[in-house]
Amino acid sequence: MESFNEYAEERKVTYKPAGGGRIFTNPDADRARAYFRDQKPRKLTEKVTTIQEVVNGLVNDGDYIGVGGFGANRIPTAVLHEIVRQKKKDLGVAGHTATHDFQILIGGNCINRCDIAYIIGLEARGLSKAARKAVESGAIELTEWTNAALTWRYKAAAMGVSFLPVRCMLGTDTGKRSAAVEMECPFTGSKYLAVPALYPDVGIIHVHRADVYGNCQIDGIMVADLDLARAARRLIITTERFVPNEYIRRDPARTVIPYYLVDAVIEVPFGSYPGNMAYEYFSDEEHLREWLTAEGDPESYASFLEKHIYGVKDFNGYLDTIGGLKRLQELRLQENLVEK
Amino acid sequence: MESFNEYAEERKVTYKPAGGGRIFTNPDADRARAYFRDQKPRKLTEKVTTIQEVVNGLVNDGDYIGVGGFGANRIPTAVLHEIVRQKKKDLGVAGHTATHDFQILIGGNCINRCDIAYIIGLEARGLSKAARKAVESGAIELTEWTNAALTWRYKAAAMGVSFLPVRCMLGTDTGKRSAAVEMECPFTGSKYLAVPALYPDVGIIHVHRADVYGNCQIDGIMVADLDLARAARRLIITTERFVPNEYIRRDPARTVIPYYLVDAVIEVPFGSYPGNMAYEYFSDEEHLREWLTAEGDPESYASFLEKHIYGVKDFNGYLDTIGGLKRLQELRLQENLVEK
Amino acid sequence: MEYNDMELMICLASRYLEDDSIVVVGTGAPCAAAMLAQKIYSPRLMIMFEAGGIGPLLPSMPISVGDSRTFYRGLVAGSMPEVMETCQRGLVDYTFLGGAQIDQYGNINSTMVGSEYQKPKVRFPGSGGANDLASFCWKTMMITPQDQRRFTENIDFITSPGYLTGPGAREAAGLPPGSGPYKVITNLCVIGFDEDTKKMKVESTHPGITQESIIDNTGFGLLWSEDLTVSEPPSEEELSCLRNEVDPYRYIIGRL
Amino acid sequence: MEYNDMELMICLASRYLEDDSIVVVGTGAPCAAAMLAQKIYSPRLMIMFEAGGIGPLLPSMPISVGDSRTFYRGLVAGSMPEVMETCQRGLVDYTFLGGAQIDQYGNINSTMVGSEYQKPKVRFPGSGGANDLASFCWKTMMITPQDQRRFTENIDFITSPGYLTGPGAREAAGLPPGSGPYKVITNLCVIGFDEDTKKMKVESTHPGITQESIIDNTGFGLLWSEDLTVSEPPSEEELSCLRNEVDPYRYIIGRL
Repeated sequence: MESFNEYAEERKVTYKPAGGGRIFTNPDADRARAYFRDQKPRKLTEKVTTIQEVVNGLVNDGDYIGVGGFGANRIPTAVLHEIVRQKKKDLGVAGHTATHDFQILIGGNCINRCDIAYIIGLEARGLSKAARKAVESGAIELTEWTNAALTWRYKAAAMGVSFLPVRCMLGTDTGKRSAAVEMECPFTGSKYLAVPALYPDVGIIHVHRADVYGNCQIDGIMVADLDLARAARRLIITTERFVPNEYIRRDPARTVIPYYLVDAVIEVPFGSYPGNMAYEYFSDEEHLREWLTAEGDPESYASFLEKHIYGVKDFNGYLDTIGGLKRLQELRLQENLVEK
Repeated sequence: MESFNEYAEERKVTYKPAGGGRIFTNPDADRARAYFRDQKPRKLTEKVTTIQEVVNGLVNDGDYIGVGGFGANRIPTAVLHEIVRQKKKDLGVAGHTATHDFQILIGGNCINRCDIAYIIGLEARGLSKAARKAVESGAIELTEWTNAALTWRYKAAAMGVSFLPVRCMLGTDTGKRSAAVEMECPFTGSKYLAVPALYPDVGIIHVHRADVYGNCQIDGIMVADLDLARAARRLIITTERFVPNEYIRRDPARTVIPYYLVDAVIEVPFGSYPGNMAYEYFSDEEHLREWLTAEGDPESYASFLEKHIYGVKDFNGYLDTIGGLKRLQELRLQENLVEK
Repeated sequence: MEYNDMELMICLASRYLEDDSIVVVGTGAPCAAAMLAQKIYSPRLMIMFEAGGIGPLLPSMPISVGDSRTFYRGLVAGSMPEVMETCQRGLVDYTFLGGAQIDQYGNINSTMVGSEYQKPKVRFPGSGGANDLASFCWKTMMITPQDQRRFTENIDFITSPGYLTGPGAREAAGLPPGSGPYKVITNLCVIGFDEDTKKMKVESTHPGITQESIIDNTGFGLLWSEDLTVSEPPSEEELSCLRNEVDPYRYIIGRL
Repeated sequence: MEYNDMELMICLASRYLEDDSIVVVGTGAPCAAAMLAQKIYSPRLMIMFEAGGIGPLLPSMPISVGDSRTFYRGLVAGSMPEVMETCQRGLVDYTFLGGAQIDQYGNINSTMVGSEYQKPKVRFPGSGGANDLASFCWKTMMITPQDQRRFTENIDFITSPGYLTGPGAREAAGLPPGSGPYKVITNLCVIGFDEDTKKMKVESTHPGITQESIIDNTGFGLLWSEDLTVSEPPSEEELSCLRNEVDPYRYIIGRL
């Protein structure tokens, strides 16, 4: 009978850095374990707070943050705006298709380092001049990755291991500007890149429904959020609406983020605005276009940010500046008239 | 600022077999890719067939099979009985908490090799004498693993890589009887065991609902089936009931196994009997007890198997031998009177 | 109040499960201990099952760690990788194991008895998730009857890691630092582990049990706590809850 | 019937997507090509988006590969790891990429122009999922305008792998054997890759386009197929479907 332990003898191999990029977060699984043991709130108690408090208490200057959703889809806008309003500095960011979320943080000059997969662009909407300028200036230290690599870096952390083997980035400059390490499979000898676990200091995720303990449901695609939620040292959840714990228990297969991963939960209706929230409201393409346009000129950019972020007290204040419930209902209709 | 590429220099390391077990399936990801490219049915066409045909056509003597569910919960009993009835020989089996499923295949003398995590036992119900005898006789070649290790071996295959690093089995005889390889993390230097990807020749999974193309929904826990479905070279689905494709499209977040993984789909109501099917029917503890008792004596064992498997034409015939719909309705009631 | 060995062990075990912690259990006595703890001491103890059930409102004793009761009105109906990864990530405080043999370092055998692996004298089911849980969870507990056969110097097969060969051995093997055996609860005594030697150390003897009988029923030398006490017997509250609410059909605790 | 460059490229691209195959696309022209293929040539072409949408009945052009249209009445609303792992596992036949520069081996730059990485002359968004898809999917296609600046001998940054330095280079780098660039569809011609050298080889020139003008718009030497033909222009059926059903608001195809 065939056997597949071809390489079952002890043998020497070489680990070789594929790239010269920096790893911004400690990939050590034991260090993360100790943190999770000591700091993760395993109490089934209410974790309801406010956006102001949570940003003040859980997001520190210099922290490395991971943002849920996909650029301008299911993003935790309220927390991002508050980070800008509270003038948080020197943040690191996981840039896996970071689009409008990245653009907001750039607006506040909050970022000094970034693991990149996709930044600057807003997909079909064009490019952010402000983000491009910030990145081209060299003010932001970059390590290059890919969407899959960043996803799997979260997954390594979520699995509780300090690395995973992957087959992307091989042979390219993307790999050379990453911090991956060339290695080979212990069984087949095939070449792999090892990517280091990514444990963000803070994960921020917007969901459709959560109970007051932080048990969360998400409708539609999950993007990379299941792994991000498990990888993050501290996890902030904003939710379209609170539901009773009884609602969660009615269909436990729908709980994608359990309470014991969650440090704080805040109800923020329309919380992904101006991003799309599946089954709830479409993205506000007009407002996003305005934002891109405003970036063309320093003065208009400053007054745009003043009007929508600095000059308002909170996220509800922001929603007022864009037309309030009337506009939001249009976006809800648009999401539901999708076949038109 | 702190950096974490401590080991970023090229360095020699040693891969050392942790155990002397055999790997029964080829972990090569490229070989699997070629198979999936050439053989996986990416056509969105009907894949409806019969249990007899599917076992005849897709299960060959010598194949390595992976069984979904968890021993006596959501197991594909109809396919397992048919394998016995068709006297398939020399099968390999992934024994991740294989209980009644293993017991059935032992009844037919179908197995000659097994990756073990948990076999022989039926959890709180006791031990299978027949299974124990078969294993103690040395007739079945064994490689030792754990539930997590087998789950992650499926996951490696599902991810498309030939190995994953894990932290179980270290320091134990379980590891020494496995086929894992000692290695270290390229970033932290921490010790890991590498486990090889497990691509079964055939995966067999029972689900709650599927359409005729093979898009599947499962209620309740998934056990290891999401990864098994993705790892299997050929995948057989049995389903409690067919639903229209339109039903699947109504809530795409519930599709846990997409059609392009599936080779054949057969409707088998009460298909997990005598196992538990969450929200549908409880396990038949009486029948399982009878089975265990029958194993105590060669004659009663033979006549038990004759009565329930060899002597009936198909799974519906089996259900008739245990009391038919009347008994099944009792089990449905029991599943729903759970608080009693 | 009278009680049997199983009731005694379950009641004692239940007292070690702190509130607001997470425990992964199997079926049988460990599950009974966790349910009892929830009802008396630790109402927010979170119970997980390795097949995927998380935080159920257990209506009755599961017969399988994968049956539908393990996620009945649960917080999550997850998967085996989900639970195992949660353990590997360091979020799970306690687990409970069983086994056929245990040594002084808390290493457990649930695989086989005999000297030849391919031809065992007796073959047991194997690790299942036991090795994983003993590797990943912070504190491993065990409920087991105590006798010379089970408590033996050289177990035939280390299925699940205790402290392996002693201090530093888990870490040297690559197992997560700070994890390991915590308590062994037997029909004779409660055993902890000595911080320096990582060997079993008796913490309390059960009412009516002499040190001699414990020594007689152990195949290796035991350490004895300087603060050796007599185990607090099951309270009336514990016993009545165990008998009436946790295991009314006496599946686990058997007849008196 | 008149048509513009974008319409031409989309129509040509749509013809290469075989029925009963799987394609991962982004927004824009590739998505339009896939939708057009579904409506005319390959009704069971399965479209996936890297953020998790699988097999939608696309009601209109998505504006993001993660917006709710990408899983509208879909077969699966999955996740990014689900899609990426399906690609890495070898189940995805086609992908479509864009980029700022491409070389003769089909290596693509979507990261930066300039010689100093930390101080780029122009910074682009980066790989996103492009490197992953070019690494994992069996056949990589590209839709791009053709000029000297884009089609260049030495691209400034290899974001996504084509055939790297030539025959055997992908395999030597560890990339999956048998995968790689398939077609490049430009406003001037359709380009394939020579089997022996893995260099670009023009397969058909578009109506009215001379070989000379193609050479003038390419920064490296091109191979020419022995069976060089003239590209079949968009049919009336293609154009009317593209204009009326796929992109009625002309977001992608623009004004004539």
